[in-house]
Amino acid sequence: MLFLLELAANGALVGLMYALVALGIVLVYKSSGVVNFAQGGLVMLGGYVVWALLALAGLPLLAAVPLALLLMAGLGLVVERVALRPMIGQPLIMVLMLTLGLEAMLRGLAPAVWGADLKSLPVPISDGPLIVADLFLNRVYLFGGALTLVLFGALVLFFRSRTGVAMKAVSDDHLASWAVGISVERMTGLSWALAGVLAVVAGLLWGRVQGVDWTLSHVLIKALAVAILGGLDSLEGAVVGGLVLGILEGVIPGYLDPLVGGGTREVVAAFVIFLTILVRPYGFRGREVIERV
Amino acid sequence: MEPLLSVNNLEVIYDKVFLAVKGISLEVPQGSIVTLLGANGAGKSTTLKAISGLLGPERGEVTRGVVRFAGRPLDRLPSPRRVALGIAQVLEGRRVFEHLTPEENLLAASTMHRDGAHVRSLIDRIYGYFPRLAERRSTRAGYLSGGEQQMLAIGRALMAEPRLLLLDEPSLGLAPRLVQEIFDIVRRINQEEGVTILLVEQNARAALAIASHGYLMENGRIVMAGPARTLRENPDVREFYLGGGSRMDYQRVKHYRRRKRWLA
Amino acid sequence: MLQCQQIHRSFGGLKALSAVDLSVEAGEIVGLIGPNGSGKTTLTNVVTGFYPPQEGRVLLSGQDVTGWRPHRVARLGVARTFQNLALFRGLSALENILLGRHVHTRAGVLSAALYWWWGRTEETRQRRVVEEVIDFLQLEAVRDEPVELLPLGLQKRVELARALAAEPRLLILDEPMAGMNQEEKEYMARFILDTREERGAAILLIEHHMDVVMGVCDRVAVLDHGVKIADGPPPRVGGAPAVIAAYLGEADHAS
Amino acid sequence: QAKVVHLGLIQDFTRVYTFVTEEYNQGEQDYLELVNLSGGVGGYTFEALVTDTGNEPQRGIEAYERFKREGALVFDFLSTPVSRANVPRILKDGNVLITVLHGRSDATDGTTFPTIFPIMATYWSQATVVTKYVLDQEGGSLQGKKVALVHIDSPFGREPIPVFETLAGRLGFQFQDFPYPSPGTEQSATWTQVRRFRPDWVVLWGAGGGQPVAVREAIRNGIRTDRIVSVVWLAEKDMQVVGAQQARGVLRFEAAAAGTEPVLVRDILEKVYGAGRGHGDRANVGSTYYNIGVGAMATVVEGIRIALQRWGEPLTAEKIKTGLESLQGFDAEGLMPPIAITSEDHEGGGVGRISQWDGSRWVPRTDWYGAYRDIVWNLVRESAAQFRATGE
Amino acid sequence: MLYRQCGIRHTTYEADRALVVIPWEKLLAGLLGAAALAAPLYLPGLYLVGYLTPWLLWTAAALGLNVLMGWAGQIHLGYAAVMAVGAYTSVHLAHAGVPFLLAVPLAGAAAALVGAVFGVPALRVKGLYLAVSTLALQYLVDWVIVHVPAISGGAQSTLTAPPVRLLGLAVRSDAGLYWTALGYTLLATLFVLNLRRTAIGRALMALRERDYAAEIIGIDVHRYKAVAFGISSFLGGMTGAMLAFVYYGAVTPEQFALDVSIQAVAMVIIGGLGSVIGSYFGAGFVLLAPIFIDRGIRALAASLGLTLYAGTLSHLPLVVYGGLIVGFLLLEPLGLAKLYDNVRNYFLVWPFGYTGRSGS
Ligand SMILES: Nc1ncnc2c1ncn2[C@@H]1O[C@H](COP(=O)(O)OP(=O)(O)OP(=O)(O)O)[C@@H](O)[C@H]1O
Ligand SMILES: Nc1ncnc2c1ncn2[C@@H]1O[C@H](COP(=O)(O)OP(=O)(O)OP(=O)(O)O)[C@@H](O)[C@H]1O
Ligand SMILES: [Mg+2]
Ligand SMILES: [Mg+2]
Repeated sequence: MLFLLELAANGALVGLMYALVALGIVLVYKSSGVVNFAQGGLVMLGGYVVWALLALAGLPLLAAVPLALLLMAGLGLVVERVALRPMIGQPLIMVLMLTLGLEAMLRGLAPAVWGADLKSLPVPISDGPLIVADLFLNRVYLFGGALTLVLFGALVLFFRSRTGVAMKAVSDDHLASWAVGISVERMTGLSWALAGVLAVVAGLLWGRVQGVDWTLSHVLIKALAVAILGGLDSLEGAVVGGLVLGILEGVIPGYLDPLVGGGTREVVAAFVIFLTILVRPYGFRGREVIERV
Repeated sequence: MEPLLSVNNLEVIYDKVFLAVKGISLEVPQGSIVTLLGANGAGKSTTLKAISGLLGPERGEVTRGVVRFAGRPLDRLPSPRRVALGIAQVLEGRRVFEHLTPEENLLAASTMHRDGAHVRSLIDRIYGYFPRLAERRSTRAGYLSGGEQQMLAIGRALMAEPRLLLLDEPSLGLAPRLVQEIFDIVRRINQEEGVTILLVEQNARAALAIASHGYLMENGRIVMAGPARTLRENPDVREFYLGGGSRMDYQRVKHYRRRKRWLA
Repeated sequence: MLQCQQIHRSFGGLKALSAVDLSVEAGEIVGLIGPNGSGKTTLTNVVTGFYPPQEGRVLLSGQDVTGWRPHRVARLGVARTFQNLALFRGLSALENILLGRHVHTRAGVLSAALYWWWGRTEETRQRRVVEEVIDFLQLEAVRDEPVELLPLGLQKRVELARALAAEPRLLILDEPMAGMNQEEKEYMARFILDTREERGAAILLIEHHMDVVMGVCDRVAVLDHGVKIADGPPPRVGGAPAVIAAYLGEADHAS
Repeated sequence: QAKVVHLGLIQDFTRVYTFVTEEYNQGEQDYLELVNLSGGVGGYTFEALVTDTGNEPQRGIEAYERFKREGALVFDFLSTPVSRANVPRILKDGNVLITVLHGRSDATDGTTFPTIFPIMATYWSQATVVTKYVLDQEGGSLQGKKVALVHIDSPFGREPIPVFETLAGRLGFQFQDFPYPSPGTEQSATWTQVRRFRPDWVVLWGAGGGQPVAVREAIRNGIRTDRIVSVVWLAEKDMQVVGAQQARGVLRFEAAAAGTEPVLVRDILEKVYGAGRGHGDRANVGSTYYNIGVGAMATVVEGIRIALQRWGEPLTAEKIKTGLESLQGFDAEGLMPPIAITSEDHEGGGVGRISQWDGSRWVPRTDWYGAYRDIVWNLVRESAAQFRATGE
Repeated sequence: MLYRQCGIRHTTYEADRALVVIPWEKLLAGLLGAAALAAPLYLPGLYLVGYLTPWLLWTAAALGLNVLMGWAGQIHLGYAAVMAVGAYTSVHLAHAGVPFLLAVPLAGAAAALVGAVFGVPALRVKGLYLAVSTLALQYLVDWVIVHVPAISGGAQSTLTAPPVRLLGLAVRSDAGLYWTALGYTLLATLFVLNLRRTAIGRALMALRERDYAAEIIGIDVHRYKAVAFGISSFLGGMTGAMLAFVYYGAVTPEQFALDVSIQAVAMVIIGGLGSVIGSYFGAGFVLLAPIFIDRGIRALAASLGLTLYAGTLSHLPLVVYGGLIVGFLLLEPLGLAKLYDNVRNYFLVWPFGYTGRSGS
């Protein structure tokens, strides 16, 4: 029982860490209908930027992080201006491809500039186990999970504001948004800037877990699964999806692996997603397509 | 006095190859209702989009001509800026934000205003014009009926407090009673708020009834223009646009009548 | 031909259709009118199997088709056009119309692979039929245009052609004249009448243009809030006070 | 006309092997530079033809075909997928392929894979060396002890399992494997299971970003650092990520000495970097993976030296192969274990040692040794036979 | 006036449906065909093995995926898994004594079966949600291959493919293998072109555009989605087999990993969704651009006398490659095929700037 609880608890925390990346994807999707395949690259870059500010520029953590947030938000704006604005109104799958191209660029750029070797992020969170009611918890994940929830709350509030509503409108219909005076460009830029901000937070935490190198961008695959499981345009969905995926990935292999000789985690998780989507075609909380005949 | 809107020798090309609007000119005086009529594919919607700056996403481009609004040429001004100047377009086919509620639709269209209280009072004023919207303010707009969506689309455009309202086929697909309602409201908006209106309509009868001036478009060109009354009485217009109303005998319409064209 | 008996259909809490009866006889043109959101389109969706009714039955030529999937209903000779146009973008007008022949086409991967020996004759056979429809609706000039570039009126005509290509016995037209001017309406009306005369199809016509409905229909049914409030010859229905109140409005009726 | 030996260093700089390639390749090139600076070998100088494959087999094939036509006789892909994809071509063309610490472990069998040379201890051999160390630490008996293999769930991670299983039977310890999914950056669930198993020893079998995560998780889950032994892929940078002090005591398999003390490395620093002709960041010189690269190239160059000495010009792949098969006790001046490559044994004895992290560097804990060769050779013969059976 | 569409009159429906109607393009196609056929006579072997053969085979794979993604509009992130099924099936069959020419279509059939099963979610979900469920296929197949040594070929996870045998002759030379690939890809292309102009191709596109309308005009959407998955998996499986035999000479799991699936999707999208010629462009770009960019940058650095370290030199091409993808899409958001089409259109209407509708 304790075993189960511990698997579930740690799984849930890891799931929230995935959700942190997934929130960036949801954010961009919600406000422009684009699935951002470059979010993994942004997370990696976020990690690199924090590292560079700490290790190369010698800034203290409390200065490095806000500066990194600013820089990455700026990068989000630049990406919108240079790459996405000209693509407004083009087929979404092409924009998706464009973000894949962007991902390749980022994945090449950061190691080319700062070197491909593994870098360590000195974030002062202790590695010692945190034992709560006999459960071994990971402090970094705990911290990450809490941060995810805070950011989630902030985003929910943001989307209630007028700007937030306008952002949602943009994802529904670009042309109509323009027609009523919404600057699609500015909204998209804002969403990418926010995605950049989230990427710094995710890069910081994931970088603390595994060190900073290009493999940080791998977190995309999981985050994408989480985002889709939750429903691509739902913030709650991302959080719920992260929790569900994290817990399943923690618990199921714990019991199945010893039986079949291991490695069930990815497959089982994939299958659960597969089944969930069969039952709920738009994920847990995704909005359905309104199709009037 | 200079008209609020003047279009001069406008030419629009789609997809770099297809010439949809071939050098048209028109004027909309301050405070008036002007209607633009024409067959399907004549280029009416294209003209409106050129005025409101919405051609870009459709791969269209203004290649020649000037659009002047309130005395200034619009050139390549992006559409949100045009909305801020006071040009609002109600798109053909309504295109409400389906996943938002009517209330959110209106809120989303208020980004040009700073003052939240002012936005609130605008929304209330729109609910005043369209009480039905107030009733359904929290269902998803995608599930509204056609008429309600059209009301929402017009209301949404009014959020910008426009000086010029471009209406693209507001009666499309609406039941006769609603058509009357919508046209009544359009007339009220024009009279009570002093909003100038450029109206594209297939229901020529209704359009010419409320408009002071009309233009007739065919194949990307303006082929006839004049005061609404003159157009109403023109025999060609009567035959091709106004028809016989309910007195028309469709059983007896000639087989495969050749279409009359003002321009070959 | 078509009989709908006591159809109920609701979406969530919303009753879109309640106890609706409707019949269309062979060779008849029946008009279906009603305010926006009264359930007209939903009824056609029920007939074609798109939204199976929650209660009630749909009979086609005596055959009970309730709950059938749409493609099977189509094989019984039901074709329709759509209120919001449902052409296949990216395909030419010709290909769209050829798709209308799908129910009569034997399509196989193998026959396509062996096009020169096998697929070609089938394609040509279908093409002949389609060209007749193209002739009938005067679409020669736009045959090879991608449909999304056509003006709305022509798109509607292509959609009609696609429906006619299936050689339907029952044709359902959902607002075929929306967004058309007088001249175009007259064309469309003529096509509708000719379809019945030359092709012998029964027609269910949904329209908001009352002049056309009154002019071409043999019978008119009126829905309001999912309930049928009138059914009968056009003049009688057009004069019914309930219909005027719910649908027509005073002024238009007067004009 | 200048006589040049071309070597195709067709490696993965940008994907899975990124963590090792940059330093490894730098070591290889620096060593070649060192040889060139001292006048080359038998009148020949060396030129590396370098390209990135991104770990994509088809890019590896293209580069192989290209460099082959540019005259390269020796190839190094440093990527299991790319090596595997090229094996049929290499064998057909008769060119020499070195598969240092990657590739097919059964290429040890020189009769089946005549021109493929693992040179250093394969994963199978590493498993035996590790187990021997554990056995010695436990005073010669593993009866009733528990050994956990925590590995990435890929062919590489699963490769040592048969060795450990056989050894568990022979030595009487309890063995269980705990896979974590690639890329290995998230392993928490796996470690909860490991903790439940209460292992006496934990063997880590991963690479790249997964390794520091594994070490950290092991420590967090209460495993003593000197009971954690890793496969060869654990380097200085990984320990920095874990926390240099925190990781003190962690053990790993070592295929070549780390640090700048070995003669060759000192020479490189002095001559190559002294002359400003280094092929990378000077700070990398002497790192684990750098030195492995130096060792690999030193072995190849030595093979070529023998080939030229004994059979003269012109240099052919066939001669290089035989040259390599004549290496006896070659240790790259103390950088590597003494290896003995024969026409049967292309691995050179499967020798390595265990070293320990002392908080700032890796300190050898044992001498070079090989162990349980019978087990390794059984696996090699079985697998090679399978290859021959399906080969044609 | 070779490059003109107007003035061409068709007198039969067959002629109207011909694959190539413009005389100049007929000539061009013929010339290209001849050049491709004669390539081994004038191109060095490197070009055959290093570039042309993989390009052709990957084009066939892209074509197969294009049937599904471009026409039927279903995103598939597990295409490499389908190819893996084909590759492993064919190699195992060949080891069991089945001749090459039979093993390849059988591999296609096996892949079609697996692929069609994984098309099942497509009956309910669309778009990215579908993409994720196809991703499950990728994970599952990868897992099975890695965990079942009987499939992957023992501890080393490699299976050597026997040599290609055509009509009893072993094909070993670079040229022979190239011709085999060429023949296969041409057949695949013709097959796809024929599908496109018959009822199946139209039906698939119909369900891409509006599945409800397709259903209502009598297309059994469920069945045709399965058909789409089946056809595309069939081509994918056969191509996987061809890659194993003609190109790699061996199969290993990494040859068909998730990355490869993503590359296949990139080929289709960058080339141009639904375009046959786009598949050629897309496969060429995704496959060859990284190689040539890498070579180019190294050559450039060398000629400028820059001493960049190997790591940096290897990461810069990635930046350029990503930048090219972004750049191409910004230049022409509908893909390389559309770019080609723009040029072609320019010539078609030349010397006039624009047209009205071509019929008018
Ligand atoms: N995005 C586009 N790309 C290419 N051609 C287009 C595009 N949009 C419209 N057209 C073409 O431009 C011409 C004018 O279209 P427009 O929509 O302005 O006509 P309209 O007068 O509004 O007709 P309707 O009554 O159908 O609304 C038509 O022939 C149409 O096919
Ligand atoms: N898929 C659906 N989900 C939820 N509600 C729906 C759905 N389809 C239709 N409705 C609702 O059912 C009612 C009837 O709609 P229907 O489309 O049949 O009206 P209609 O008579 O065709 O109107 P119009 O003249 O505007 O086309 C409407 O209130 C509509 O909102
Ligand atoms: Mg229009
Ligand atoms: Mg309707």
